Amino acid sequence: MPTTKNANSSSIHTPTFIRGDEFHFPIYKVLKQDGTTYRGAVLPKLDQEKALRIYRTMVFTRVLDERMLAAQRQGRLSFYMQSTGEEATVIGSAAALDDADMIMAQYREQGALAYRGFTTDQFMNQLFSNELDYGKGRQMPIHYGSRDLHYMTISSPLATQIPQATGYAYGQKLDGGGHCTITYFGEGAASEGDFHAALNMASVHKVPVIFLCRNNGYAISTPSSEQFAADGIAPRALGYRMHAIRVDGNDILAVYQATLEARKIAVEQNEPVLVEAMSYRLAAHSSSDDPSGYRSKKEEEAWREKDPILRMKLWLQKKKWWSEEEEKNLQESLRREVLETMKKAEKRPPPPLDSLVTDVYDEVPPQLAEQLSKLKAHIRKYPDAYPKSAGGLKHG
Amino acid sequence: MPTTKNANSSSIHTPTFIRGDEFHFPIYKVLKQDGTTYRGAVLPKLDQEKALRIYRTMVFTRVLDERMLAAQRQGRLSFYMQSTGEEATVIGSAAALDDADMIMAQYREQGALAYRGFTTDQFMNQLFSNELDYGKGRQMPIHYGSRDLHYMTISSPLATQIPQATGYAYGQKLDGGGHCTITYFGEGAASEGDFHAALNMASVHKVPVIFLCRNNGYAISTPSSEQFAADGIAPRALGYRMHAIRVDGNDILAVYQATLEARKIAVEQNEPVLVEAMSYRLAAHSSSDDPSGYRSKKEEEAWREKDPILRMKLWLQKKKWWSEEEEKNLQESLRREVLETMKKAEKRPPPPLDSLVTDVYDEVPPQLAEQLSKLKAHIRKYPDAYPKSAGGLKHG
Amino acid sequence: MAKMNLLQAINNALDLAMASNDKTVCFGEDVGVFGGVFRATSHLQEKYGRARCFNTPLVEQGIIGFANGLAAQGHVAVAEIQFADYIFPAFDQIVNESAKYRYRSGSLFDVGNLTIRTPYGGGIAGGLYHSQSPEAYFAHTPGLKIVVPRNPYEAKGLLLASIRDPNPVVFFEPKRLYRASVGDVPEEDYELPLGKASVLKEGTDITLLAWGAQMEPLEKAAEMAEKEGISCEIIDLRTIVPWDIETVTNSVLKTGRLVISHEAPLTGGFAGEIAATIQERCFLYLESPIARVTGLDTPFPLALEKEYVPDHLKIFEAIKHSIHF
Amino acid sequence: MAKMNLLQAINNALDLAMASNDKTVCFGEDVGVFGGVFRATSHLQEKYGRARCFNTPLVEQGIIGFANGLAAQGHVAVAEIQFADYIFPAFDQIVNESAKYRYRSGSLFDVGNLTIRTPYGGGIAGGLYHSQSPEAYFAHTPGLKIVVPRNPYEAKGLLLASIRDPNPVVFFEPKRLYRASVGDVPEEDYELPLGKASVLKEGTDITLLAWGAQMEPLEKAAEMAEKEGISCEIIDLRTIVPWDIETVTNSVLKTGRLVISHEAPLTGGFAGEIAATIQERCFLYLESPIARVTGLDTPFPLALEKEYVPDHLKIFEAIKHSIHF
Ligand SMILES: Cc1ncc(C[n+]2csc(CCOP(=O)(O)OP(=O)(O)O)c2C)c(N)n1
Ligand SMILES: Cc1ncc(C[n+]2csc(CCOP(=O)(O)OP(=O)(O)O)c2C)c(N)n1
Ligand SMILES: [Mg+2]
Ligand SMILES: [Mg+2]
Repeated sequence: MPTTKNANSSSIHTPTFIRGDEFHFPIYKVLKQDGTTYRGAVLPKLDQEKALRIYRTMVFTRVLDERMLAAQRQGRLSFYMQSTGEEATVIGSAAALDDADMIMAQYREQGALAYRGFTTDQFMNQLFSNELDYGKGRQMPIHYGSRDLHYMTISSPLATQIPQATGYAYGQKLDGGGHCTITYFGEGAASEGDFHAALNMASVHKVPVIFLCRNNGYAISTPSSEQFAADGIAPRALGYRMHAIRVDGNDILAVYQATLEARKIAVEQNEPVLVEAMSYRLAAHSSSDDPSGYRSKKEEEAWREKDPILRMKLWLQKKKWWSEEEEKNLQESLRREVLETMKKAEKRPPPPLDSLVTDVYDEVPPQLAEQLSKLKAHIRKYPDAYPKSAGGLKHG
Repeated sequence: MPTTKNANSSSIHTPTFIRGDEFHFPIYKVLKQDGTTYRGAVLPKLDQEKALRIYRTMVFTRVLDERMLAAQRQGRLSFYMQSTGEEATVIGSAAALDDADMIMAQYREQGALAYRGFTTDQFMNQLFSNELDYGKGRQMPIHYGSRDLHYMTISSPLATQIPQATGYAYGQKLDGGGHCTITYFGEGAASEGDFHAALNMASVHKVPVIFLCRNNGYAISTPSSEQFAADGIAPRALGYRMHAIRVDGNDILAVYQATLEARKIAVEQNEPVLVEAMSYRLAAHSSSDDPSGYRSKKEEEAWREKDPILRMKLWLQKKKWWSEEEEKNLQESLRREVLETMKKAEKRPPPPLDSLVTDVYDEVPPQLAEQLSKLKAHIRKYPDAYPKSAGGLKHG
Repeated sequence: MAKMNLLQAINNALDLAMASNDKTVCFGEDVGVFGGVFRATSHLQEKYGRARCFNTPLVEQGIIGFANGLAAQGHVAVAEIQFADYIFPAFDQIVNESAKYRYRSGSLFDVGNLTIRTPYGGGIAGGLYHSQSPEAYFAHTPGLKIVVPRNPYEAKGLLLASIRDPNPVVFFEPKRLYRASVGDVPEEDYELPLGKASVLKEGTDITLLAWGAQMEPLEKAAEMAEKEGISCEIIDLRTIVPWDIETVTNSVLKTGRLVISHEAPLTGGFAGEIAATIQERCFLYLESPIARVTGLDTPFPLALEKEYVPDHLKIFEAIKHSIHF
Repeated sequence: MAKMNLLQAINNALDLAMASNDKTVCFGEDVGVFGGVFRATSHLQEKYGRARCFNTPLVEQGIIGFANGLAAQGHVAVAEIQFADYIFPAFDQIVNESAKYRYRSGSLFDVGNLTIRTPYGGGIAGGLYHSQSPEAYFAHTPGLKIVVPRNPYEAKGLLLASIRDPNPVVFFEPKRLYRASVGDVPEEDYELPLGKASVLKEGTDITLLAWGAQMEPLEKAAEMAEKEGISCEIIDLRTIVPWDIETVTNSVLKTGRLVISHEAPLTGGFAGEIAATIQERCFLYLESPIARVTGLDTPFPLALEKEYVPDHLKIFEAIKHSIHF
């Protein structure tokens, strides 16, 4: 019977509308801003080595973001997106996974990639679209990807990765290797039809996927109050009968622990989980954006006081795992590394002309090969007009 | 602050996943199958005249469905879709509206149109794609529409009408005339991305729209257990902070009363409402379908015993508003009317050749006029090959 | 050899694809127990289990999103869209995702294992939402291959090739022919090449070009023309993207005349692309303008479908017009 | 008269549309307080209130679904899609719904009051997802009008006409010119006709045809050609559907040569439709094959955008090739 699930629904005889106003999704917190933990909080088992791997990645991401925004302002880079304020959400969740689990991110998750070991060189090569960019200079800066690190290349159209994550995880389940997929997306992207498709299909087909929503309060200029009327994203899980948890996204310990348990559910029970991480996009949406037109400095300040990196640092220091000295050294060495690597990367030539036509198909079809050879002849005729590629042609 | 809505969310310090298993959406019922009402049930105020208007429409729809399916089986009609079993859902809800409220239906809601006074002639002209069909013979049978009756012409692509209903209702709100829109859809169509878009936008923009989901257990062959994992559609409303009610869709009094109150919320508070009507598609999906391949006779039988028309009849008889004599007369006169009207309609000629190119734009653009005149010349050359239109051309 | 109709040939191809590679997965609306509304996936769930052949929820964008992910993961995803008219909710997943997956990642990732099957075209009294021929919407998208078979033999060989081709393929099935077209089909596994047109009949006076269900009226028109002494060369394009420019060019260089036919509306239809390319490559050899015999620039009608459709008579007239230009 | 850039001209048109008809409503992602990511809707919410100019949730299919309903209800819906690259999730609502609303209902209902505005094209280092020119995807859809302006004056007059035209219009705005193109624009209300191409310059040797941002390289190439003594007739198509066959035909009957240029990939681009039509109508007058200068059959690149794009040099070469055929 198709409707047996409702069999144990109780009957009522007075028409009663339910809106769930009284229902508020609780928020899981472990770490206070001063670096102490809540009394009775369930603490993750996190050894010093792992804790420091997480922390160093958070600091790296922050430094990278600062430097690259500056580089963009200097005109060295066309575009950049910072993840400032959301480092704990992204890196804490990535750290709770197996390094071979698949990550399908939106675009503000450089921290997850850095955590897995993407090198500064690799970041820079993508950002500067040079010949070493894995993406062959085809996508805008910040569209990273790594097959070795199980990090799907970023795609600009929002939310498309969410149903893909469901399908990817379905494949993992068929393979039976005990791996899962995590997909990240903003609370804005969660308005797309693809979100609904993905969560519904995942719950029907019981796939090991973690849907991690970064609820950072804004989609470009649109505040979440104009994005949805409900209490955030987590309550939507009830409509799919999906496990869900809301977590303080600036709390590295809570994010880590929640994701660890979400992963357990996903992998051991083959059930999808929705994690909503409450945070704030401290920087502008991107280097093209200026938030002063749509939100107050005061609001930003209030959130700056909840800095997730500082919070973790205070915790590490309380545990005597980290000193100001080490902090200073780390910051300095990261800055130096980023700057030096950037200089190298921006000097590298762009990808070769042939990269215009490769990878459209597995092989270049005849029409396209013909188009390329015409283009080459044209560039040979007007080499000065195509400085990026004319040189390569002469020698190539 | 964008996230203040969560301010009164409580903090927890143990990671707790919520799936809502314990939560079951209650179902509102008034009328039992024997025609008596539940003790203490809130009864709608329904006078005899209105009750009989509803009942007669239910019987009309049933008769129409039976006759037209038979006509399809005889090859007189290319296609048909019955609403058997869901008459109370559709007609009970339509009866609770103002006749000038907008209806944007899926396709199994002929009852709502009949309730508003669409004539048997009008039904037949559409079904037989003749020159009097308002749709000018362009859509398959059952794609009715009526501007006078505020019933949007049916469109085959599923769920597209749901966000349109949100937009339509937004326009009604701007106009301030106190009207609302109801949109009907199946539990299958509710899986489409457009569903999510529609409900979210309606709750954000506070729009007077009623989303009425006919949960009839199947989308063609797909049982609802393979459509969603949750307890039906109603719980999704919690994710949008939208008023919702689940109602016994075979219970005319409950459907009527629930929709009446839903309309009040929509029109007086400018808030959307989701109504989930639990019922069963007693017939095949359409005249092209054979359910024996995917469900049991036993399951069907169990639902046949919950016939909504019989249930209402017993109630009417208990109230002495209806007799077996009247029933017999009604049935006979309706059958006769349907058959006679059908005979008339099938004899009428198809729409004229010009209707091929009109209404694509407000005026026929030059290219298209040219295409038509070439076509006319061609048909004049081969009149026997185009019997439907060649005659009209000679005289036209 | 066995006699099969087009539906059986497709079912047989899917069966072989699933048997020969246990990474192959078939899914879509109603494809499970029921075997699809046209029964193209009959018995596959029974044979290969629910994990490899299943119903999806009713959401085309989800079906293709899911399929993209599954293909990227390494499985062979064969997704069904119930009618081509309902492929548009998945347009973004196909055009922005499937088609660009490999290119944007520099080949780190791809969805070459994806095949989308969908019935298209008129002839079943389907009106504007069960009759569309949307191949041209996809033809403007580098990264996709687009295939349309004309009969059971071709359907089986082209579908097996599509499923195994390392690029995403949209495979349009002429639903009017599902049961109407019957022919000899080898029972064993075979593939027909993608990107190669097929010359069904050689001729010297005029080239006739179409694909899928439109081959039937094309051949009928050719018969009429032959009776009037016009020698027709008939080509089935088979693959819309990438299309076989060479075969068509060589034919027109020989005949000097070209008629192309498709059911879709004229404006923006794929015949336009072909005409544009061929007028360039065969400019000095063309003896009359390239003619297009297509649907009108309107949605697909119901009552007047016969009038709307580019039938053999309209093609025949175009042939004569071209010859007597 | 005022000096305006293209963005200001559009903002001004929207302002006038809202002032002259209080049924006009503008909405889309970030169009409210912020005035849109390009600022095309600046100050409209301030002036006309949140009910008439507002942010929507981030869901293109919802934006157009909502817009269809609002237009059917009788309001004038002006919806913004933030980038044309992101219009595809709304493809079904546009192609199956907006375009067919009037036809399928026998004109009982229509969404003629709908206008969809969206920035398109390259030139901003946007890579494959902030550069697409998808006009041809829509051009295959009877029921839609498609308009592309080339400068501020045209943008204002064509947008006002589009908003008031009783048919659904997709209005593509050349985002590369948003700030780069500046010109004199009357402050008062005016409309330019849809469906009419505009001959920017008369000439006798060859016809050059394009639309939107592509007019700039076209004019530059014409200048180069004129220096070599080639007299060019330059046409801005302005409306892609329905397109002005008559003006283009008359021009080519005169010049005997045609070069068409667009940024979108070659295969399935709208130049193909134009070439196919013109080779038919001007067959005996053509002195060389109709040439298409377009993007490559690949997604839009980033690092090698300059190489990819059909610039003035490529057009100039095509002109010379056509002349010396
Ligand atoms: C389909 C689609 N529509 C619109 C955009 C333009 N866009 C890029 S980012 C963005 C806002 C996303 O907000 P959210 O999902 O909350 O993520 P956040 O930026 O806050 O991390 C928009 C509208 C896009 N990239 N894709
Ligand atoms: C977008 C789209 N996809 C698929 C179909 C084919 N189709 C027609 S009805 C139907 C099932 C609908 O089920 P449901 O919404 O539950 O309504 P019911 O038939 O049960 O009333 C399907 C898949 C369609 N019409 N539109
Ligand atoms: Mg956000
Ligand atoms: Mg149903």
